[in-house]
Amino acid sequence: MQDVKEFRPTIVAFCCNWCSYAGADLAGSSRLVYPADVKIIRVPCSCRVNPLFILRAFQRGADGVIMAGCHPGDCHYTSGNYFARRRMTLLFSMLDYLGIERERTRVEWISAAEGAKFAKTMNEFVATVTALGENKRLEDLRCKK
Amino acid sequence: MQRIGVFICHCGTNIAATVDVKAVAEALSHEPGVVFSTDYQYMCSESGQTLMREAIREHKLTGVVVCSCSPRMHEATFRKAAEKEGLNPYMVEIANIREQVSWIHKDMAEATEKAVILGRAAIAKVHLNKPLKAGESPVTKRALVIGGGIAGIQTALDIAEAGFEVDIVEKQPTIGGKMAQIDKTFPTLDCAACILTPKMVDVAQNEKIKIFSYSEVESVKGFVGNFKVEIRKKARYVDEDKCTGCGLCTEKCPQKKVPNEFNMGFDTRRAVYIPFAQAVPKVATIDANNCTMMKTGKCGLCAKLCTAGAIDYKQQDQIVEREYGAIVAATGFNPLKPDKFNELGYSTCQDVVTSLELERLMNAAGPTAGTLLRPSDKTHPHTIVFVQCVGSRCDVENERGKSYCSKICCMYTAKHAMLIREKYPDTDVYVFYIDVRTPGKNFDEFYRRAVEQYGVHYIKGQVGKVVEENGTLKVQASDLLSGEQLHIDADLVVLATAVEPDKSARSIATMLTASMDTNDFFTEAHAKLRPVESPTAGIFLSGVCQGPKDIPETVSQASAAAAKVIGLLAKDKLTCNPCVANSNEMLCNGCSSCEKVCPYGAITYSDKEFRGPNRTTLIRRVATVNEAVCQGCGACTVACPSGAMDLKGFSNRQIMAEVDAICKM
Amino acid sequence: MQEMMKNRAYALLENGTVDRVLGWTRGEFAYDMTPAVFRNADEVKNGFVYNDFCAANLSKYLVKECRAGGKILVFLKPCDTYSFNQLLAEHRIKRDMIYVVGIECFGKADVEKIKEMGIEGITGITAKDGIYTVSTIYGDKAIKPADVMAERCLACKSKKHVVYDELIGNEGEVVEDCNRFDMVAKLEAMTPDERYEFWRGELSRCIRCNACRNICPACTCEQCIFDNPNSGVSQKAAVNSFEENMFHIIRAFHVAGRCTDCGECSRVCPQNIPLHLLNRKFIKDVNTFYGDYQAGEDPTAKPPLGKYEKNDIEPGEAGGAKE
Amino acid sequence: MSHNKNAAAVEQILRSSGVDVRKCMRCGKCTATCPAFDEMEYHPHQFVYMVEKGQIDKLTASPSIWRCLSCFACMERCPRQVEPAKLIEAVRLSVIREKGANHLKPEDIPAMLDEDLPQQAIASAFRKYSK
Repeated sequence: MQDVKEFRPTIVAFCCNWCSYAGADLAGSSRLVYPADVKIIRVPCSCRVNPLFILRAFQRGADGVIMAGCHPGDCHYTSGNYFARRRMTLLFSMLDYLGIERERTRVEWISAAEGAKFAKTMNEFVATVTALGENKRLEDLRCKK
Repeated sequence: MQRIGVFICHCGTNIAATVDVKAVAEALSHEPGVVFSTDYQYMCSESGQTLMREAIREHKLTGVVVCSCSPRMHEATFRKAAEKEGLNPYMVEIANIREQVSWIHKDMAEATEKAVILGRAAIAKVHLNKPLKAGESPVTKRALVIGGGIAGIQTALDIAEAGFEVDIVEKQPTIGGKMAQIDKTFPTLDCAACILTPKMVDVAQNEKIKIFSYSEVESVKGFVGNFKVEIRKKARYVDEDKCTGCGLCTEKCPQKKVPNEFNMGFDTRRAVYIPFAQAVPKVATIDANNCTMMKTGKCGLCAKLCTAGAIDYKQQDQIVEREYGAIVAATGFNPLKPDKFNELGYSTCQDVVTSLELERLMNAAGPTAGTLLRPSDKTHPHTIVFVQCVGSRCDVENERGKSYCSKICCMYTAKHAMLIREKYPDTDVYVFYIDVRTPGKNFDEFYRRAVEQYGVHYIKGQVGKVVEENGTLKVQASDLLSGEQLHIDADLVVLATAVEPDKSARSIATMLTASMDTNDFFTEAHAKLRPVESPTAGIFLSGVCQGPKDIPETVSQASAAAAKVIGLLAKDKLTCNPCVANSNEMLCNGCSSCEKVCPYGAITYSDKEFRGPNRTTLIRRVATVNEAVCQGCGACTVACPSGAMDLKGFSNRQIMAEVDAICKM
Repeated sequence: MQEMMKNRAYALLENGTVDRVLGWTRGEFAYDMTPAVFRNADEVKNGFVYNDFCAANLSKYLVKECRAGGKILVFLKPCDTYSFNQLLAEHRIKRDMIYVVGIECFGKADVEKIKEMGIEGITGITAKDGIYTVSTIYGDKAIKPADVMAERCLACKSKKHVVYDELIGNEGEVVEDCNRFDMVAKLEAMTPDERYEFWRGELSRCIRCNACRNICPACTCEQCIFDNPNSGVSQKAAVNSFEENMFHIIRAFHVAGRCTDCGECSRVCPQNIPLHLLNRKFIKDVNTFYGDYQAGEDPTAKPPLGKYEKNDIEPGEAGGAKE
Repeated sequence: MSHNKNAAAVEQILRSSGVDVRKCMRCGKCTATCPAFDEMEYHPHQFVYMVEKGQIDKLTASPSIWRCLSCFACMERCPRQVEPAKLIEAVRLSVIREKGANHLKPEDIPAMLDEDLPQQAIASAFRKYSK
């Protein structure tokens, strides 16, 4: 188990290719620092994010999962993020209902121009999840080495 | 099992300074399936690509992972290189260790660890990658230009010149845009109308160009090469085909008191009007809000006068559906209304005007026939103060203005100052500036002429207060170089107001699914390398809608956009994105959940025969994806409960493999 | 009631309207009424049973029956008709292959409740004049139906059929104040820790027998992702705490906006896990966030996850439960 | 600014004022606006510039800090949200605090009152002359 070492969370960020992933690129090219705990997975659109992926991440030991997409109305595919918004609203509400800390999940709309927002969001989210500590309620212990 | 090659790019020192590239190559070489792992200074260079190609050949690689910059940068480069070596391009994946690692992390150990994890995730994905083949879709050989200002005009003319059809949609009754309102142009001082109106006529006469004036884009469907656009032709109550533009109605209409927007409200027009003499199309428009006939049903004078019988009070808005292969946004700008700057007195003093208003006050076709007179008492102003950067270069938190430099104000103010001093040598002209910005061919020379030849007083400082006292504008300003506070009695104050994108741009961007920045300027696909394209395929940008620009720049960008459009329309077929949805018919329930979330109508259903148990056959309703129409968003894959619908290149298993690789600690 | 139904079945088989009948028959135990297909009048005569223990929702069986061809008579209780409509909306069944006879329902008995009363060794149950007579190997016992009515029937949302070709008995009304969300609201009012403990207590009993999924009229996938070795999430058994959580969350999500709240999942759960509380949470959230929606009420309505509003609530704003 | 010998004083002023002097684009609108211009040795834009340059001693010695009316016109008009008035106030406070005493006490007020004096001026005076 964890020793006295400072707790560093594992955070999975699903970013849509057109806005948020580009926002992350902009954060990078602007040299805006955010913790290395965040690992980005590129998806074509926020509507590609299956609740299964989010649960899978938690099951495999993620401490927080964030989904970032284009601002509502700006979806590259017109409506993808609207559907994603409904799905995530319901999923997160369910996780909350099961007693899983609400702060471990987050949805943020980040445009390609918002590198600063990307970095700020990730910094905040890492701080929040770090404060919550290790995710115990959602992980599958078999997958832990 | 795949045979995977891993290539770690140093990107000079961009990556190598923060990530221990050798350690990453070493760590990833032990991953399952990795048969080759190396690092190199510049993977995207010719020799880097050669290195990759040789490795593909020598090690019989079936998959490639490049740990380098963002896939948005060089994914295509590496995929092309792999393809040349006979490897399916979609067997190449990128781990972004520059934007997501080296540029944002400082600690080498931490950055290296993250780079390894991202590399592992990409390897895990490649294990599940399958060779993909791109389909093709046809191209509608017609372009739509939204906006009929100089940007839209130039783009349309260039596209038409190449032999393709172009439609211009302009919301005003005439094309011409802002340039039509301008008096002279810098730095040559030729008359704007003299260079613009011939182009407008060219547009009108070009057989390939169709103008939808007084029209707006209502909806946009489809995708690159195959857009379907609904255009709302607003009722102008005049039959465009019948109206000869004789102008009789516009002279006789009894409703004379409508503020003339073309002259910035300095004079009036009739309820039926043609915005200006050289309007294209030269067709009258009835302004229903002011027309007595439309409001009360009594009058009808214009209909009686019109010998062509063009007046039609019962005309309705009309929706026209047209198909296009490419769309150009040329929605232009408006000057910021400076009414939030109370201290500058725009809302309270008639003689405080914006620069565009000054253009009309100086234009020979303007309300004063070109004689510069104060709006308040119609006298000659003798002392004129220009204020630069009104609403430009404000802090992002400042709600009164914009954070950007509007770029054109320094030059047009020099032009105004020069023209005034030329025409009225007895006038004192002061220009209060923060910086004078004149990068451009012959621009600084132009500004120096205003100072040296025309004696314009350029003062480094700003105006803090303008108040009117007995018809004089008391201007309080700072002169930073002399350390003085100046008090000038001025007759006219001209505000160089910021440019801002036209209000309609936001909703048009939404329809086009083109992205915008926080200032509502359209975002380009790449700030340096693809400046006239939107990230959305098939959408191009022309003029100020992309960022502040002067006329020469607008025209060059307009032609550049046209060149891009021509390049697209010249193709008979487009290669589609092969990362599209596909339905596994064995798993499909035919429940229609996917169809409901598809924005493109790419999913259809049919009854198909399947083999049932015990040699029976059964008929099931299953989904089929039209791969030419599908754009690969993946909405359907999540709507599908059975997992029958999956996305090529971003499959459920691929994404879960990435998740697993990232979470495996 | 049973006789009226049998008579209609005879008549419809006789005149060729249908070629078989989907109803219930006696299973292993006296209280175990199980769905069955009857191919002729004789089978109906000998096997067809209808009583207060015929709880099973027959809609789902029509998916298979529709593939067999011919035309089938089905008896549907009011709540079953919602499932029927939902299956129609999803093209899982064919309306013209089915003859629906709606049957009046006063609520079904839950044999577990009888057992809880300490009644054991049940050999038969008869109903007469509003009293159940339970025969056991220890003698007969009389009980009141109201005392043993199934939980889901106590919170019945509608006694009105949303679809039928003909009706036996009287048509009921939609129950406006059915209080079916009371328990969900109670859970929402708890602290996250309390909720976590509650659900851990419930879901940890799951043995992944898949009964809930197999009975669910919304779970009619050709192959469930949890059974598909290619899906990457197929699981053979629950090994620890999150396995079953994930299964139940995903199952609830897959039926979100489609679940008609028929309650079959909880009825068949051998571990008595209140699975319907997961589905009801989604139904309640959908109603709260996106406006009232009852799956199966109108087969032409767009499901809540298949549409959107531009000003939908943001995931972060959806309070749902107390912090 | 660490190389500056007045680094500590600058740091103190920046911290107590909350002003980011680097945001200034030297447009001079603050000074153009300042109604006390003629009274002041150093003007609002110079405060910003001089704090950035570390010339705190000149500012604390200048009568300018007592002449500023605290009318906040410079703050209101600044396009870059630099807020010179806050900076001037911070310099002023650093002087008052050093001397350890208020320059204006409530009991002094009645003697100074005059009919035309706006109440705002009294509030402003306290702001200027008291800790």
